Amino acid sequence: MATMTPADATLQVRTFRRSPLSRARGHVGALWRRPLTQAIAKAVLTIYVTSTITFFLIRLMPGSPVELKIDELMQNGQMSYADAAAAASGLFDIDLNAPVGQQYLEYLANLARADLGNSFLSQGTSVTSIVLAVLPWTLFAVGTGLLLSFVSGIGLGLVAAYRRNSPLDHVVSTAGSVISSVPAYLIALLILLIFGIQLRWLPITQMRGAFSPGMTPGFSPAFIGDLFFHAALPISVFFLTHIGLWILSMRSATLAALEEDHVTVARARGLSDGRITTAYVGRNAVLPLVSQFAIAAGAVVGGAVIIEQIFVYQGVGLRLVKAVDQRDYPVMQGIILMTTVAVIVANLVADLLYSRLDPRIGRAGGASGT
Amino acid sequence: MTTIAAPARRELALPGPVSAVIEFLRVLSRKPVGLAGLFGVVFFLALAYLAPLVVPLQDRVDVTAIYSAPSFGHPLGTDYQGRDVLNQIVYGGQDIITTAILAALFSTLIAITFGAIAATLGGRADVLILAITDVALTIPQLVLLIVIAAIFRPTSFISLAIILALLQWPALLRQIRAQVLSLKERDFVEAARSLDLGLLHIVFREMLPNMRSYIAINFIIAMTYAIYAQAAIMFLGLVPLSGKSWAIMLYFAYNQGALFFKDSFFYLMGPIMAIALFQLSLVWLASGLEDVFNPRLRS
Amino acid sequence: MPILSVRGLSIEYRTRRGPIHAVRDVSFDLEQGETLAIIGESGSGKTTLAVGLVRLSPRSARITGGQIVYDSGRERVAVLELDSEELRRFRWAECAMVFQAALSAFNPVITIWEHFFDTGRAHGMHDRHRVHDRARELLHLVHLDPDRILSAYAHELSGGMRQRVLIAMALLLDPRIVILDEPTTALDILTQRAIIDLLRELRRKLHFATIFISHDLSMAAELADRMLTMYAGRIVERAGVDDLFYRPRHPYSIGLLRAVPRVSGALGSVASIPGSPPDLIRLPRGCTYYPRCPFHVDDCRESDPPLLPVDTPGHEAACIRWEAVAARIGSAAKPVAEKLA
Amino acid sequence: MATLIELDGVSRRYATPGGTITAVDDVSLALAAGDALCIVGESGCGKTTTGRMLAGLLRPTSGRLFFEGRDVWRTKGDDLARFRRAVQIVHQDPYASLNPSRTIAQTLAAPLGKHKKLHGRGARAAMIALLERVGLTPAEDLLVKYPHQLSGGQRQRVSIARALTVDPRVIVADEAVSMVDVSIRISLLDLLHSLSREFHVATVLITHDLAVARYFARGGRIAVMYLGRVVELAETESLVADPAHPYAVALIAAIPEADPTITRTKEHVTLRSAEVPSLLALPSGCTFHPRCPLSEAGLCDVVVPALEDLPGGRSVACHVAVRERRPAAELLGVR
Repeated sequence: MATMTPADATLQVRTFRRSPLSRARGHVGALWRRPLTQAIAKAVLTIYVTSTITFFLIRLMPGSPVELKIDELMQNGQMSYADAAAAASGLFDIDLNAPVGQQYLEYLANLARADLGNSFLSQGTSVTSIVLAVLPWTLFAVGTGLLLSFVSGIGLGLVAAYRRNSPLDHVVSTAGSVISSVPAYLIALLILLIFGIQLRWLPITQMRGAFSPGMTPGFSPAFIGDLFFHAALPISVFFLTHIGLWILSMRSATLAALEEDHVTVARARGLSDGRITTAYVGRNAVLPLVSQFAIAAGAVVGGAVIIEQIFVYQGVGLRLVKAVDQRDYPVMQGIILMTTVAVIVANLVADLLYSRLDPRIGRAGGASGT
Repeated sequence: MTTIAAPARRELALPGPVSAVIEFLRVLSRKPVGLAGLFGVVFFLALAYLAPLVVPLQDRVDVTAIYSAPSFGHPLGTDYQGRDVLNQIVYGGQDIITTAILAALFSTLIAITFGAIAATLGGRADVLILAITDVALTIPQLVLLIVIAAIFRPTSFISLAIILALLQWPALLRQIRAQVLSLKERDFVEAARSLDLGLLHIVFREMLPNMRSYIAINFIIAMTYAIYAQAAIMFLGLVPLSGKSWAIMLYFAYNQGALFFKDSFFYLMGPIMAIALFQLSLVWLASGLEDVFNPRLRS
Repeated sequence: MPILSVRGLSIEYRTRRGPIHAVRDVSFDLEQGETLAIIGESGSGKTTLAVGLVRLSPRSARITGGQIVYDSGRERVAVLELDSEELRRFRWAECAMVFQAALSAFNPVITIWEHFFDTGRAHGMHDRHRVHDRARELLHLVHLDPDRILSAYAHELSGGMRQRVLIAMALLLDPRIVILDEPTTALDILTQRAIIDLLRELRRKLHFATIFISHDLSMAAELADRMLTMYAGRIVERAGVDDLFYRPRHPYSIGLLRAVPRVSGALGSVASIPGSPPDLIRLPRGCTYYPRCPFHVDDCRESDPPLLPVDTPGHEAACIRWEAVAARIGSAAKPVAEKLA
Repeated sequence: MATLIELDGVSRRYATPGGTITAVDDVSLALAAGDALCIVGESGCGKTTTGRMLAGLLRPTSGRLFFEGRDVWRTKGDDLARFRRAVQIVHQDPYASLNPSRTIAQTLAAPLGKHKKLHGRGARAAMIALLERVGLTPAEDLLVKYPHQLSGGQRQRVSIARALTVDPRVIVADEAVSMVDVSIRISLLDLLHSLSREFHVATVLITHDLAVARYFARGGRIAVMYLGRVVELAETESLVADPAHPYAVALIAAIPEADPTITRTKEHVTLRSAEVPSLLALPSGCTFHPRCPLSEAGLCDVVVPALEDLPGGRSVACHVAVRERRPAAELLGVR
């Protein structure tokens, strides 16, 4: 139809979908529409795509990594080209002369066994073990900072919304917007500059690393205290850079929640202000922030790279920069993949939590008619 | 346009765009944060694009004036080679801002094109575009950017802008798609279809004008992401460092060990404040715009 | 002795352009067990008035004058002077409210049972079993299945069910006054009928007094004992239900009555009210209905008339031309639209 | 009179997460030029879907739409475009039906320019004439305004003026007065009504309010819908005074009237069930049978009643009413 607008086309597509097949498709559809199934399918797809991207990224790079490695070995190790070539291809664990399709399949097969190959530099060390050795520290710092900022930001946002247009609200909201607009690494630099160098309040060199040399890892109070001492600076930065986001989001979510009719009805029912604030306003306002929390977690894992670099904190970020400096491609690949998985897990948890917290999700009633 | 001899009576006898700008400033002036943001953005744009035309470049090394504190001659102090920091700030804005604008432009174009396609076509195209977007949203973007930058080492600001744009379109695409979807269902769009006004009219006259403000705000937000990300990879030294940019200043200030000289405080503060204040201006301008375009506040 | 007595109540909204005079100098009494209907177009101030009675007005609203006295049977309470804790205890226990949008009246993330228990607990009923038994009893009374309802969330119920639940909850603490704000507007006709019949039945059994806010005249015709017509924030007519429908004396009441066609009987002369309501920020001098009024004379521009007693007992209209109106309408028990045909 | 537009046995089904919903089931309606028809029913009865199919905005899952004898969904190109313009819709929500970023002049100028090649002075004169036609004066002042500067009633009039820019033959008004103030509803209904009288535009008003339907469709017809089907179609006065289908009887008896004596003495029909069945699980046979006091086991719960003609120009879809040849009100004992 010549004059059919795209909207008509949509209608038509929907109409034609009503084939005899649709009943059978309906069951698959019902399963597919289950939130958990969908989330898991999405997670698998994401991991697959991420690994594919990284696989081809490295093969698309100008100048093959093997050639680079051969050059390097020839220069540094005084090897002959043949020796260097042999050593280099051994490092890659995959035959770079094989057709790309075959390499790709092997890569995926290894991936399915959680085998990400070996590091270029520390021979025999698997990428998985390298990433797993640093990931917990990042997750610890990021998680703690984010959680603290979430809890305090929500409190402050709630108070600011309740006292809207008061001096307190103006101070809190402005501070929130200032601090969340400044890039995290600049805040980290400012902390170092002001409190570490100029005022010398912080023993910044001692605070480096994930824990002090000579400490025995374990659940002793001393060790845990030491952990927090070393993670204090990254945690503060993650805290500072996110608290603004939570203040502003919670403030507007609370303002919206306060406008809801059911809050007025709750007041008419004579409920106490405390009960209304917690069960009718606060709770409903926090709900949408839960999924925002997961997205923030994803962004912060990425942002952690520079923060760790600045504070010399032994996490994924520091390791990534090291791998980049050394052109250790398998490690780079592994870190992208593992951080993606971390984000996916955070998303999954948030989705599940959200559908548990909000009865409207997952328990949806019948669809309405006309 | 086929509109008749433009609305006969208007309060101001000024051409449309001028009175629109005046109206815009009038509404924005009720929102101090937005106005401050606008001034900040205008100031930095002038600093980056106009000031270099007036101020001569001073990159003479002066070993006698390393890390000097702000003075009349050097209002923001000097660097590790005794060069004037203010002068570097003036010359270091253009590249970083141009890259940010280009990146925002590219990502907005991608988001509008594919977001609108997904929303108007629906069906498989929608499912596919949405799936790609979801995946792209999940990968930690800065990590991927670092790896891409390390592998490709973009040298021109255009290639850097393209890489940045390729990473930051997904969030905007989702929003554009949602907007178009809701606009598509609006009664006035249906009326336009009924009146047989044609697809071009519907898209450019009915839908887009209602998304202008939205796109403008998101363009500004996209710029802040682009500045954040490019300064990050430059700070890590992943981009071949040539030319002048606040981010490259930051890299040198940090990596010349300046951090451990107490005197270098002002040298580091220069680029830090330039980036931070520009970011803040952008965010405030965006939040001001949000209020301006909110019909509730337009009486 | 009226159970609720309102004197000279005025409520304003603050806006950038100036105060909106939403309710102006409103006085009325509500007798024990009676149903008082307040009718008017949107913007007439009827909802502001209803919400103001329990001091639930939004932040931008301010009560600028008047008093509200509630007679609990033991003591007389000045509602506007209650402190926040006294006010909290007054709400719902003495004066409950059934709102228009029953879906949004419930917190979507907690169950109906929690709504009942929260309400009970706020008024000293801490015994779960007692609240539970009472809730079940009330849900039976509104013809709902308690087992199904109490564990449900609001979005799982139909519009009619939600409205019944809200009515049941309004009765939890045996209030002496129930304010109904457009209780059936969003409902289908058959559901509406069931709610009307339910309200009538409950009122007979429980003897509470009702203030009924509606723009729907037929609902008022069904339920009201007495009626108030509001226009531009003021009460312009006060009459028994038959007097208002058959013998209105204010031209605005006539306008409203003519604007509603009927399904049964003759259509009569149906017509809209010309013009639009005045700007509540810049009120004109004189009678606010003057520009739309077919009966107006020059004197109407002089001052806004007070409520004047008219030819039928217990009936007042704020119109200096009420006699001319009476001459045109007469006193027969026939709808206005038919009389004007 | 010759049929102008006709729905012939149209149905519309939707796939939803819970299963397939039949919003409209085998509905046939025909209008001649100048006809006034009201489609009445409760929420979920399919009246809006029917109206949208009539306006060609929604393609029926099955059945056909004829305009001037042509099957609309088989026409292409210019013919389809001509049909689109010939049928215009007036929406329910006056705040959503006009583009907030376009002035009234811009809104009206686009169709005038595109379809009538009117520009500049000519377009301006045409716009002023249209606005005056729909009762908006002074029209010059309105042209430069944006929708948010108008009242709900004014916007609805502008919507009607916009529909008139393309000289429609059919106007479908979907709950067009339910969101405007009571005091001005009648004048809007009068305006719509006058279009069918003066310009022979066929007008269809979709409403849940029988009183509004009765007023608008005086001299025309009313179709009562229940759960996707037309259960009764009759001339307005005979339907209102003497409904034949048990559902129509119950509906009319239930309506509160703005007359205390009548409304308090009206006899109501007690239905067998207050629950409206879910569209996902429609009852077998006559969809009204689980609630209908006249329902006969073995007949009403098995056989779907067809819309059959009764004397007096009415059609009813009810086994019992058609067999007894008496209005259901008598059978139900409400009089």
